[in-house]
Amino acid sequence: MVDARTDSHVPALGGGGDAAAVDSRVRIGDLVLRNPVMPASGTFAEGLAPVVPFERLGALVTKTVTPELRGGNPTPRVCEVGQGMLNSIGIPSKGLDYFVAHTVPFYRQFSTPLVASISAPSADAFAAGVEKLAVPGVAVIEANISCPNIEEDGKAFAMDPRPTAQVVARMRRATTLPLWVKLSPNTGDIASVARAAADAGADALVVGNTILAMSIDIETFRPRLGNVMGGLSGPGLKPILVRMTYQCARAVSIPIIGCGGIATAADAIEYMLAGASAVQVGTATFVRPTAMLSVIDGLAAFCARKGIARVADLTGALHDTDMKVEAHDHDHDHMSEAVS
Amino acid sequence: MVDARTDSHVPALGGGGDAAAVDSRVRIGDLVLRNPVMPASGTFAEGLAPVVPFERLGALVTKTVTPELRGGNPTPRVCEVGQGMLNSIGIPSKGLDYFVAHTVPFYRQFSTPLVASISAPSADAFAAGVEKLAVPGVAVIEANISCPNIEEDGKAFAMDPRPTAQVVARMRRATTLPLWVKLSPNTGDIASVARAAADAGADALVVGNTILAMSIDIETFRPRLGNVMGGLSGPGLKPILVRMTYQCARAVSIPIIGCGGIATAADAIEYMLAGASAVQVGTATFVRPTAMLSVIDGLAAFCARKGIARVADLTGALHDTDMKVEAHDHDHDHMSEAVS
Amino acid sequence: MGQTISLQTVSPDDAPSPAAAVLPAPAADVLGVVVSHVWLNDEYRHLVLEAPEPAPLARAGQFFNLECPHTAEDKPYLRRPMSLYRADPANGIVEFLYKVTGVGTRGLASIKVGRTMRLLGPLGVGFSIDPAARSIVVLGRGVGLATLAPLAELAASRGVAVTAILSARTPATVMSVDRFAAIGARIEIVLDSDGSSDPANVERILRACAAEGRADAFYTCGSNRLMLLMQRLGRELSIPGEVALEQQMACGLGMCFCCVRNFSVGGDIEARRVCSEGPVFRLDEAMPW
Amino acid sequence: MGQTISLQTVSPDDAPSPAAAVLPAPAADVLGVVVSHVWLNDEYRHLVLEAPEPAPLARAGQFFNLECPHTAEDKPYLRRPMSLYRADPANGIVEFLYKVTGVGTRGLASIKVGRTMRLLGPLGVGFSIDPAARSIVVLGRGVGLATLAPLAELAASRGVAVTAILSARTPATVMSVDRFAAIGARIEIVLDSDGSSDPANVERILRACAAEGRADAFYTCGSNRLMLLMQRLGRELSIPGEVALEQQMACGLGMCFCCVRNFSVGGDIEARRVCSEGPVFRLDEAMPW
Ligand SMILES: Cc1cc2nc3c(=O)[nH]c(=O)nc-3n(C[C@H](O)[C@H](O)[C@H](O)COP(=O)(O)OP(=O)(O)OC[C@H]3O[C@@H](n4cnc5c(N)ncnc54)[C@H](O)[C@@H]3O)c2cc1C
Ligand SMILES: Cc1cc2nc3c(=O)[nH]c(=O)nc-3n(C[C@H](O)[C@H](O)[C@H](O)COP(=O)(O)OP(=O)(O)OC[C@H]3O[C@@H](n4cnc5c(N)ncnc54)[C@H](O)[C@@H]3O)c2cc1C
Ligand SMILES: Cc1cc2nc3c(=O)[nH]c(=O)nc-3n(C[C@H](O)[C@H](O)[C@H](O)COP(=O)(O)O)c2cc1C
Ligand SMILES: Cc1cc2nc3c(=O)[nH]c(=O)nc-3n(C[C@H](O)[C@H](O)[C@H](O)COP(=O)(O)O)c2cc1C
Ligand code: FES
Ligand code: FES
Repeated sequence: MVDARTDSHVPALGGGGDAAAVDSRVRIGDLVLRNPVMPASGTFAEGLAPVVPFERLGALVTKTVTPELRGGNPTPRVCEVGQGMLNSIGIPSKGLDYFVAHTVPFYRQFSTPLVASISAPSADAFAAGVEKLAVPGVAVIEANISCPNIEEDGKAFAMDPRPTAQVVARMRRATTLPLWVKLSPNTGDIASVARAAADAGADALVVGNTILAMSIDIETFRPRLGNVMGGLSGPGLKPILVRMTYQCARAVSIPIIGCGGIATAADAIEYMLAGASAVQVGTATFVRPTAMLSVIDGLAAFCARKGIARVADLTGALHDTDMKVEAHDHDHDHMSEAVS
Repeated sequence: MVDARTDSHVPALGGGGDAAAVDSRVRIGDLVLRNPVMPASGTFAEGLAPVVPFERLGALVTKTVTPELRGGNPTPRVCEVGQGMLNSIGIPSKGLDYFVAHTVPFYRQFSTPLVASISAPSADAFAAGVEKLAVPGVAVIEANISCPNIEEDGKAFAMDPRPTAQVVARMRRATTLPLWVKLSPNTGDIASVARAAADAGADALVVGNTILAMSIDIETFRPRLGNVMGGLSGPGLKPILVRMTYQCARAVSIPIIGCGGIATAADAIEYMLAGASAVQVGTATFVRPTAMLSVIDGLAAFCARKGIARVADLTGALHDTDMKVEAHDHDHDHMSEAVS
Repeated sequence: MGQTISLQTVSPDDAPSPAAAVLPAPAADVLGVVVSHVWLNDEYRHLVLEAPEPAPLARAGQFFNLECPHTAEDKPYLRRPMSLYRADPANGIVEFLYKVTGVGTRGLASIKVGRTMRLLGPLGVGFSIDPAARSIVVLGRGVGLATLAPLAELAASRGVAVTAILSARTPATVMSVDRFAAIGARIEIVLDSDGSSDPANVERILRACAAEGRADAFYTCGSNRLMLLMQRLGRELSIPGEVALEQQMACGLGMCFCCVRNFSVGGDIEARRVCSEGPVFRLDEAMPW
Repeated sequence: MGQTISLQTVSPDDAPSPAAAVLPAPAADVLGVVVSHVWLNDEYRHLVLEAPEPAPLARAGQFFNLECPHTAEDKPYLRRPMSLYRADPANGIVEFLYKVTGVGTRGLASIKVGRTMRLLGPLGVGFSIDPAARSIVVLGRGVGLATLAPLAELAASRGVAVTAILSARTPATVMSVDRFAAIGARIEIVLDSDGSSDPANVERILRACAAEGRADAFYTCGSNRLMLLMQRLGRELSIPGEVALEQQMACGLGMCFCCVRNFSVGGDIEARRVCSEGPVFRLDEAMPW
């Protein structure tokens, strides 16, 4: 039984070319990744090692760590909504000291660059945390700024350009490591937030995190998450976050890493055409633990079939400016059979 | 073949009660509707009359009309994305004069209250339009403020509290008709926008419009909509807009009309528990033209089974404050079989 | 435009009159039962449904919005529009002929005999035949021929002679020859495989029809190029015509404005909804797509 | 706690040692083929799969994360966790016994013999049996019995005697009696239908086991109340024990922290992941749910 959840239904993504000859490498600032595919923070950990060879991934991204010990949210922490899920994990964390002492060393056995995701309740705490992460084995810092800012009444940093600029600027001064900033879709103006992050010194943007959502059990009249609200992830995010990726890519000149509902190479290609230089796979790994491997292989196969030499050439290759012109250039009976 | 797209899979919504004895009426301000179910603007028109008896609906809502003639967006204007769709219709409009002369009279044959949806490029134009709608047959004005505000560089009114307050206040002075304000989910802080609209004199809020999204054809490298970006509608919106309904209901004391991905009575119940007094059904009507009728019947059947006398009692009936307490009160072996 | 036979003078029952275009069609969403569903070739399938009224009352050129089944691989969300291929009101039958192209039609292709499916219709404005017409020419390609077959039968039932020019890639993909043959149409098959589908050749055939007085009206469906050709000849030879158009749809009921196409009306460009103002439009006003 | 037989001294092959709890299990996502799939009663189904290694190497108390098929009505998105019911490494077989409760298990129930499905596992930390134990008591209810059946067999294979207290609503829903009988377990069936499942009665049986020296360790699964009862007696009588717990899951691999439960550890409350630190935990540390 073919399963629509993760198999690509794009007719024959591959075929008709030599996938091995395609150059899968992509560049994010000064860093060259062997391919553009990496896990999304919070959906990946040591436990995947027996199932997915970490050496095949473009990068490894840890669960967000906070400076201090944190407990996380009440259960249930997960519920299924159609073809997607809500989570309200919160950010349970053993703290940065534990992270540096135990988590980073585990990943040193792999040559794949490690991206350490960090969060904190204030710009100062973010900066202090970022300093602690300057240890061998950490290749990149990903700042998860979708978290509440205690200096702004608990509003998430990533909701507005100003707090985003402040926290990114503080982190920028605190580290020489590449600094990726992960944006939240829970904002009305992602392009302005993206510009603020880029201007404040981010090396790349991850677009983006989950969308705040809610589900109610109509039999019990109760929220289906212990925390009432939680983050929506999975396929339903894709059209929204492809749009945000597109808007951000037009707003800034630093690389964008697309994230949200990516399960297949076709999904990844959509993000790359919209302007992403790399992609993160989250919830799809829960549904098909080897999803990232299929995305990697599918990208190369697609490029081979299309005669595209480098996967990186997909980035921003969308034809979006010439729409109306070409609609008339083309003699395409696109609704029916063309007279040859 | 049962179809999961529109049939409810909540085990037996109805049964075990007399649905006919349930009072389906709901109150939105001074207006009493025979039931809480109405179409969403832009997904309903005269063409549905042969398929759905308009006298059975709670209200009728027109496609948004603009003061002036407008052409709408280039085609393709629609594309399917998973279990949902994108549209970039734009707001083609024959203008308010045509609307008052032709559309309103058509609906006068029905006793169901007519909600006239209006949009305009400035607060003044909104106010002038609202004045023109003070004609017999128009029971309510629904202001679609998700449109670009020419005085704010094309940013939609509904993105921020300030322009929302301005435009609503202007309209409020221009009409004595009930004024519903339809919010956009493309904002980071829907509760503040809701408060702004309520404080400026809205009689009810519709939560909400489509979410801006994008889809790319990876074979042609082109956007799948002629307008590049468009609005996402359908089931995928539900968890996001249920959350926004919940947030708005806690932020304001005027009624909320929930909208987004409602296809079944179960969906409508979720919105009502979250705080909605009524609901709008949009895209589901395309998939199943009689969807609104199933929602109406299903609501009554559900209340009958649950021993709830009035559908209106569902509004805000969510148990959300006592989560942790009850988790321990209950001796529920909820994961397995309970010892009786 | 100086048309000798005006489309404004057609009989009321099948006229695309302003009234018909504005008033909702008497459509209903009914449950049909599949009584036959066969492959005609690698790509085309013929679907026969038993369905309650008003479905079997559909007229040539009208269409239905079909709820396509989900399969493990394909989960079409919106309905898919399909032209009426044949309606048999006496036996409560409606038929469709479709090409399997994507998610929706693959889903449709999965439905088995005996299963039910929902169909919304009949929708839209069908073809009209001027009562003064004696002889018409229908020109179609691919599945477009499926749309023209019931028109040819309607014409024949009124004693109007039909010339059917059937264009296809290969002999295997010429649709409905039997239907056209059964009503005694003069049939011209033009193929890509032997070069006869070349527009120049089709033009030669059309001009011959006109010269022989067998072209009181033109009808076309299924190809942009053939539509343009027929439109040009229609204008030149003052032959009125109709074209059945397609556009992505959502509601099928004139509500959503997804399905607009531009038309050239007295020098102006006007957007019209294919589902409710069409899908059959005046040939002279159609624009290439 | 003064336990006479400590769970810290178990043999390494099945120990829930800190190492085992931290190191990833040797899981793989494999494709199994359904070789049998029958209804045991109105609610319970027994699924037998032929699957490549490491699946059939699973141990009692471990589980798999199953990709449940979609049907026209039910489209489960996430996987569903299911305990191992039986593993037969020699023949490459893994078996599950499950209750049809919702979207996922309805989807699972639709799979036909001969079809394939993906299963991720073996996952988590299974039961441990102290090498010094001679006689254990397993107490389960509902599908919880399915989780205990392979434990009873593991015990028997080591010469450990088993008393199995099987709780159910009615005689028809007592699971796996044959499995327990086959290894010569002393079987006590307690039912809601005759009142024998009353906690007071179960307590009497457990105390009798302890008094007769047949309770070197307690094991339970499937009921909060029975867990609390066994925990209380275990503390009172200094009998160590283990409990197999459940929690909503997403990844099954210890990555997402969806599946935490609280445990009482030396006076502190500690959250642990059921999927990777369990699903089998020390009975004395478990908390009611
Ligand atoms: C009035 C009308 C009558 C039609 N009659 C027939 C017929 O008799 N036989 C036949 O084979 N085809 C007919 N078509 C075309 C048919 O609707 C499309 O082939 C079909 O929708 C393709 O859907 P898909 O999901 O299989 O293909 P995809 O290409 O995967 O479709 C993707 C999306 O585009 C839309 N779409 C694609 N092509 C069309 C199209 N031509 N028209 C409208 N929407 C489209 C679909 O609705 C879908 O949302 C007709 C179209 C219209 C508008
Ligand atoms: C380690 C483990 C082993 C299990 N072993 C068995 C077994 O051998 N036999 C058996 O019948 N059941 C077992 N269960 C329970 C089984 O996983 C649930 O009954 C099943 O997930 C219900 O899914 P559903 O979609 O059919 O039901 P629904 O109630 O519709 O599920 C809704 C959601 O809740 C989650 N969920 C519901 N109940 C549970 C649960 N108890 N545990 C985890 N998630 C849940 C589902 O994943 C889903 O996301 C086990 C659970 C765990 C955690
Ligand atoms: C269970 C779960 C936990 C997550 N935890 C984090 C986290 O700790 N930090 C973070 O930046 N994002 C976190 N996310 C968000 C993901 O990294 C990702 O941005 C989001 O899920 C969208 O991608 P997807 O649709 O591919 O899952 C989490 C998501 C899920 C589902
Ligand atoms: C084709 C289409 C056209 C729409 N046009 C309008 C409109 O003119 N005015 C408006 O306020 N909302 C419009 N909407 C938004 C809907 O009213 C509704 O808010 C949205 O689709 C979410 O509901 P749904 O998921 O039930 O469709 C339109 C939606 C669709 C799909
Ligand atoms: S398809 Fe909705 S107006 Fe034509
Ligand atoms: S299910 Fe993901 S950590 Fe347990």
